[in-house]
Amino acid sequence: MTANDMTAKPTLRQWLLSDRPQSRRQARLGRLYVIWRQFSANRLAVLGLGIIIALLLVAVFADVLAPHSPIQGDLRGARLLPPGSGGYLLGTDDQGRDILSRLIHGSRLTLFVVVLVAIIAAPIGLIVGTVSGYAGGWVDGVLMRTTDIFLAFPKLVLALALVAALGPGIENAVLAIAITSWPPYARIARAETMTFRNSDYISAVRLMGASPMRIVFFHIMPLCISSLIVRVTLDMAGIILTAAGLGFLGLGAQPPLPEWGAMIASGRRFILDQWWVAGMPGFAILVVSLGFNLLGDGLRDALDPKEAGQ
Amino acid sequence: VTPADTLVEGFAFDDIITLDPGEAFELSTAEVTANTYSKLVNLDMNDTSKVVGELADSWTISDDGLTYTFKLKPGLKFASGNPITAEDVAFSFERAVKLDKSPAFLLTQFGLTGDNITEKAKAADETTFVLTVDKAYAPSFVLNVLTSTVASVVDKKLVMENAKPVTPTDEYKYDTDFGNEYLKTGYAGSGPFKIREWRANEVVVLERNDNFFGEKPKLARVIYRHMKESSGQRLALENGDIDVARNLEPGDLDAVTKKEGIATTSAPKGTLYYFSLNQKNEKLAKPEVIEAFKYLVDYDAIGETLIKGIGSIHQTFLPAGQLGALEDKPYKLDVAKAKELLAKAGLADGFTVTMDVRNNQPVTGIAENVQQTLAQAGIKLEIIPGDGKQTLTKYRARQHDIYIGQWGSDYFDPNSNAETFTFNPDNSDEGKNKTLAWRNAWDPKDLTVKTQAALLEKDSAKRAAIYEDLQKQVLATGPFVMLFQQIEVAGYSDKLKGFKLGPSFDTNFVYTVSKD
Amino acid sequence: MTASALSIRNMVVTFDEFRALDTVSLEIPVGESFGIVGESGSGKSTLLRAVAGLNRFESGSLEVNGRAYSGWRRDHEFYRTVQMVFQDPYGSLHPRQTVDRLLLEPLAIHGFTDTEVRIERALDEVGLGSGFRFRFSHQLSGGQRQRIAIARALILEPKILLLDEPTSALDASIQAEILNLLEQARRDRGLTFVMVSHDLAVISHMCERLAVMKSGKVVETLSVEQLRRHDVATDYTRKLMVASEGFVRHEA
Amino acid sequence: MTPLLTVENLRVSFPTRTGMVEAVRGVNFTLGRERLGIVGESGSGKSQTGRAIMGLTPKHANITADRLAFGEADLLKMQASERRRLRGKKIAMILQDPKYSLNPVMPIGRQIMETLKTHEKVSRSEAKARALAMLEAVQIRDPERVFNLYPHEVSGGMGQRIMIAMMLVCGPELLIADEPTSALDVTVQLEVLAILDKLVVERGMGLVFISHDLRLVSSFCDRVLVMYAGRVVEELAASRLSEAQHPYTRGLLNCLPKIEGDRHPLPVLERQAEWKL
Amino acid sequence: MALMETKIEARRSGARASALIFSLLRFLLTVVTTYLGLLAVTFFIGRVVPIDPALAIVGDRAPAHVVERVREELGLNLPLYEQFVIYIRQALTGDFGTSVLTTNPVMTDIRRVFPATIELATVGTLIGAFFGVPLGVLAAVKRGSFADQIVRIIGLIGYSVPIFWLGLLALVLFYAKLKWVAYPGRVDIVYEYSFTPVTGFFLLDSAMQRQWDVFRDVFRHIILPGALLGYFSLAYISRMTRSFMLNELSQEYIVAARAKGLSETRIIWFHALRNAAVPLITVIALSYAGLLEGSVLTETIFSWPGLGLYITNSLQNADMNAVLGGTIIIGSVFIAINILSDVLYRILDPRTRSR
Ligand SMILES: Nc1ncnc2c1ncn2[C@@H]1O[C@H](COP(=O)(O)OP(=O)(O)OP(=O)(O)O)[C@@H](O)[C@H]1O
Ligand SMILES: Nc1ncnc2c1ncn2[C@@H]1O[C@H](COP(=O)(O)OP(=O)(O)OP(=O)(O)O)[C@@H](O)[C@H]1O
Ligand SMILES: [Mg+2]
Ligand SMILES: [Mg+2]
Repeated sequence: MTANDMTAKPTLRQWLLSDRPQSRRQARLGRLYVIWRQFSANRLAVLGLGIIIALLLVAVFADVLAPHSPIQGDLRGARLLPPGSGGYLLGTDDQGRDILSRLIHGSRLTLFVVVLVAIIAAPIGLIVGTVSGYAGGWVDGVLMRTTDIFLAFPKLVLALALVAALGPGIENAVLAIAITSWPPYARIARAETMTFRNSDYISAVRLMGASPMRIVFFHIMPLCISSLIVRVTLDMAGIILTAAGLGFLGLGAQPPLPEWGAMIASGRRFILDQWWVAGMPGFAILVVSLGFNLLGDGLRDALDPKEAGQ
Repeated sequence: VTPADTLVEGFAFDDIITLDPGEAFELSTAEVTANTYSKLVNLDMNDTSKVVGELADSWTISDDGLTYTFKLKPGLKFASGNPITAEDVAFSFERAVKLDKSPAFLLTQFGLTGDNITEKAKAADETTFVLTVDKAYAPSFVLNVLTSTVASVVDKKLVMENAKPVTPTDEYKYDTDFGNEYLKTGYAGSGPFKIREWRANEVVVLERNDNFFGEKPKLARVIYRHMKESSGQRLALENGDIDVARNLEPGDLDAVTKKEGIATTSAPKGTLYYFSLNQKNEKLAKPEVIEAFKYLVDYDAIGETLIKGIGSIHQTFLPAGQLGALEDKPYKLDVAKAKELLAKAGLADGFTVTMDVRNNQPVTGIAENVQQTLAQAGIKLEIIPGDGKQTLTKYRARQHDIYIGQWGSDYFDPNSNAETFTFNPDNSDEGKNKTLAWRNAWDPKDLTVKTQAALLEKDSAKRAAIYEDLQKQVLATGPFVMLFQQIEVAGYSDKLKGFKLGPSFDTNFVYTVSKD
Repeated sequence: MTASALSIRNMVVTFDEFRALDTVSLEIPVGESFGIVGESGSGKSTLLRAVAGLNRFESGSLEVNGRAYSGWRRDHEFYRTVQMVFQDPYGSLHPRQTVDRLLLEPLAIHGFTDTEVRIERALDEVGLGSGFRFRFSHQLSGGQRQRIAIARALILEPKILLLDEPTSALDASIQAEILNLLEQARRDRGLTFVMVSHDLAVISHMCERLAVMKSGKVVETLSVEQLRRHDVATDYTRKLMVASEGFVRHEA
Repeated sequence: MTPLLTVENLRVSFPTRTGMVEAVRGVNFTLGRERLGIVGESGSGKSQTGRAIMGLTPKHANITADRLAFGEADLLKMQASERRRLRGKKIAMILQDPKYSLNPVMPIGRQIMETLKTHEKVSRSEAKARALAMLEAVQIRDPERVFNLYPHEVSGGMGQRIMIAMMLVCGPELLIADEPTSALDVTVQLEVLAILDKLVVERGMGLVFISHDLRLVSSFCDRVLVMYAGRVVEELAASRLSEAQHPYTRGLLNCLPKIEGDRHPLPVLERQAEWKL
Repeated sequence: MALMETKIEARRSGARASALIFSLLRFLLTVVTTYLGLLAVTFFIGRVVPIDPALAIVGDRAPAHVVERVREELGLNLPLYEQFVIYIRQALTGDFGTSVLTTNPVMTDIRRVFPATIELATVGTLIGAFFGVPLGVLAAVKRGSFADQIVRIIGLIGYSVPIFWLGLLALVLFYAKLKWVAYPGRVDIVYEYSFTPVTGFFLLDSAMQRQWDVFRDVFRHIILPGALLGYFSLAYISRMTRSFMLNELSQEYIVAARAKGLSETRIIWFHALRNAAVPLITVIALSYAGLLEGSVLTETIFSWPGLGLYITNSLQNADMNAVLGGTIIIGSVFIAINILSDVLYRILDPRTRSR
């Protein structure tokens, strides 16, 4: 078994790193492996990945992990207990609820928000940006004007106004954040598309008779995707913070949902004497967004060799 | 550190939208107006069931109970230096009624209209003002209403100098704005202080009125600094950056109480917190359900924590201190009983309802706690947070399920609350009187009539009895779950002398304060 | 006279008022290898790109095998007839696609079904075994990349090949290999070449006739024999010829 | 007389993910006041040799040599600051592409003056005068105007002349030119070479001329080094190019098409593994 | 040769004149469409918000008929497109209506509160740039080193921490516990009436009037929120600086500069940074614009009477005129800053000057 491992390992590595792959699969895996090697050489990035994986696990197993109910508290008996006392590891909040359990369940909301925003905003931005960059002319004009309008808006204020219009709630917060966060993606995708648009390899594809749709979707988008992934990952932190900001202003998730930003907002009143009520969720936000940032940073280095240098 | 001749209060006054006493109807404005304008009469600070003269030296009421004649004190002056005459008083009434802004109904309920006001409220001579009402109301009711800020006397000369001409329309038949625009931010009064400046959500600055007819305030200046957060007020108070913190929450109140150099004071206010069940919702309309909700609030726990020090549990619709107010507290958290009632209503498995909650404390905290106790009986409560205007818009349109909020008496008379909780002559969507009963689509049936009857009852004891009855009925069957009565608290630097909170916002006087 | 593979008359291309091509006319018969030389910026690439539909030409006419085209609209028939190889082998291959994918694309666009066979054959033809099939372009040397680019151009079996300085980015030794490969392909398939280069030697090696361009104009068209005989009409061509001889020291 | 430059067993290697890459593997040569050409295919280590002499090799690379001396001074042993003082003053280098080798946001004149001011104590006006004179020396017609232009405002040929002016303004004794003309048009190429040639002759500099164009090098230089895979495989006088011995050099000469020639197909170079040894 | 050069010159100057007019027109078009879009979106939001604007004017406790009358006065019963036309017409003349909250014209309010925000954002950006640029340069030069990692972590934390949370903690620490800084607002109440601001930028005003005690007090007020915003802008600026510097340091002209014998210091701080400054200007401008907006949360926490607080307050009071006016102003400032950074870019980068 071990002997087998010893011999299998180097060959697998060699197989992956081979200069002359023998199949599509090998080529693709090899490329991923190279990226992974780049990525994993960066200890901070791996730490980020670890945080995100931990977040995922916590979210999945929240029911098992949480020691108490995140919603039912003991107003009379366990209000504002400091960390560690009464079997509450991170203390309790003003409703007498276990903060740890709320944080654990809140991870689901955090994931819900970032994933949803990412799958709404990123594709919109990608399509708008690549189409506008490739088509040029009036299409570009119209799309970019629209993008500019959204960019010219103060993001948080627009989100606030939108939530005010749609009614508070986590779904609407997601929608508002998504609506305000696609323009930068469109800008990035467009800028990248512009640099590729006149390159010889795109000219070559055009010369094969590929339709503009085909060029945009099969040849340009894959090129934009890696920087988009990086940007989205880095933005996840910003999304978490915006969602928390909306929660903080009372426009995000509704009580009793244990949304971290809302938890800070309600804990803010006790910041002077019961620091943990606002402190713990703030710390959770910090850790998770740091995780996303580290991950994105590492991905950028791994995916974009120019950033990383040699 | 605050200056020696200046009182600095940290105060959340984001509700101020105008300073015109004929227009303003907000709690914070009431305090500002009360300190800067004078009225004919005022509540007796020592016994709030009595009314004493302020500008009025004395008054008489005709035998038919329709005519009130006020005699002004001699030699009164406005801050501007103009003399105060009965003419000014009549003008103040006239403009309030003609402007017809939010608080105007307080006067128009006596039958005053834009067409008859010059007849019904007029100066008999230099110092005699005569007011004629349309029915023989209980005098205590009329006089109580006249202590509200809408009856503040403004400086006619100054106001009319600054009035703007307007084009009359169907809605507004007059060619002048009666200085409304000027008074929104300006001042034309005769109180102990004059208003120097108001910057919305920032600051209100009062300065000593040297023409004040009464005892002159000791401080030269009072600054209300807008601070929304309790913790911020506490910080600033502890650091000496403000002298008074006005919106302390229980935790911070506790903390400053223990702090050296800081004292606290409190006064019960006429504001009640309640949640109400919209009777348009079939489930909420069932009597058993209404009763069950009253058993599903953990009054004691809330009282000991969330509103500790800032409110006292109160289950009737009249705040303590008003005529006829009852102190009954029959309800306690009793999940078993509530379940039983729900089962009787055929809702043993529970149901889902929404509650509109404005996102401030302690309402949100209470809502969250109620959410938990309701859950124990199988009722799933979805909280819809919103800012004040938002929830209120919905509430006024009768689109809510449950609304949690507060009600403050418009004037210091039981009719104010009785009218809103038990008066609803037309329960259709087109109903004109949008009282709380109407907003919750509750038809109080004969209570409506009783409420009106109480208004004309001259005998205070009998009048009180009617109100007691009304309260009992609402307590038993009304769709209102009354929670607590507000106690206003303030933490203040013990360098202050004579700092006190009054029984209502228009009695939170600052002119008595001095500093070491 | 034999039929024209490519017939260009009075072609004009402008970029924001700058005339990159100024009434250029060329007639290239089927099967000929035609060279274009000229200094940098003289419009050589612009000419090829205008033919290929990558640049718009404002006026003039273009006929390919008798079919007329204008602007930058081209039909599928055109792409089956005309293909192009670019100057920079590093920039002409998609950085995220394997060789396999690169070669598959034209076949997929034109609906070929026997893709496996064709890809294998195309790789063989340019002297790269199937071992290169799943490499990414960064795993290839410059010469290998240019071979892939040629394979990609040939896989649709075009009749006319536009070559924009296909060897100028390569070493002399590799240049020879590529030139040989191109010659071979031309011979096997009877292709028509239009080849741009700034190296007269390369042109004379590869072509039968050539045009000399300067500032967007064709200043002279001549045959390779004339070039070898130094039988040139303009000073400019003469200057180019001198330059290609190498450095000559004028002893003071 | 000691030669201007002595290179003995120069080695440059780079650590990479797949191990050490030896870019230069034991290069030996000496240089007097002459024109030495280095040719070789891409990646054969020409540039790295030149950069190692200048001290411009990236930090993470390893450089060793038995001897790397400029006159008597040992370049490898001297302090970084001392070596810096040599650069631009005594030893200069011209890079391949003028478009990227000039600071895009700095006027040309200031870039030339900067070299002067770094190495000599000169007043502004004197520096300017010398810079203008230098521009004139590289046959720029309107030096006063060009002095204030930015790099993007001049053509490639002019840019390369400016590069030369910038590097020669301090009058170095040794000039390394790394493919100084391969980015230029053939016609312009010759003009630039003529200028370079004139300056070398007039100032008596030593010149290392790096190029991949064997024909150009042999017509321009006195002596030619042929590099292959990091080594010098052959050294010969330019005039005796046709007598080259090494099969690589011969192959290289052979595979070039000629205007007159009519060989189809062209002979190609078959690389032999033993050349790398 | 010379002929060619003059030709290039001629072509360039010919193109220049028409390009200038073209780009000017384009630019105007951009501004106008963006502005109209801004107005359309704000109008839409304003009408969709489920808050009765009439309520905002008359207050919570107004009787029904008063609300009804005000609705009509506001023109809320007109058809939507008519309202839109009126809205556009007013907005284009800079009239965003009257704020019901303050009873002042919205423009007057904004003119009063905006300097506070600008002052705060400016201090933040100055702090951010002052520390961020050198840190970024250091990280790029010592890339991969310990210092680089530290700078990276400082930056990443800046990106990750909720500003309202950090602000609260900072307030507790520096104001409540250490008493190093002042709070709340911009200036102590003591000076409120002895000090008359002229420009609205208190630091500037107090310095110009040589009221150094006021200056000190203003400084003590602004330093904490300013530093907080500064940290965020530092995070952004240092990262971007690093990446731009890495890019510049790998350019050939850097090799050429070394070949000239220049010292590393000069190469890094003069040549490379001067080039990196070109895109960096845009980054700093963007971060500045971001701070103008991002101050919403900071201003809330520090009771800073700026535009952010004004908008949040107005929003909570359904003062839609003020919200939309403020939004449009911030949007306009965004546009203006973008234009400004564009102009700066052109000034700094000679390559774009002749275009
Ligand atoms: N897309 C474009 N926009 C503006 N000008 C262009 C464009 N493409 C080419 N030009 C200009 O047109 C002229 C001719 O360019 P072209 O690329 O055809 O030259 P070339 O002869 O191929 O030169 P080289 O030998 O350098 O490749 C040049 O001056 C170039 O600047
Ligand atoms: N920073 C580096 N890291 C790793 N390897 C390098 C580095 N720089 C150069 N090399 C390697 O050193 C070898 C020699 O490079 P060099 O630049 O000297 O070649 P050259 O002869 O100048 O080629 P060209 O004609 O293309 O300029 C090459 O194989 C190259 O891959
Ligand atoms: Mg070209
Ligand atoms: Mg080289």
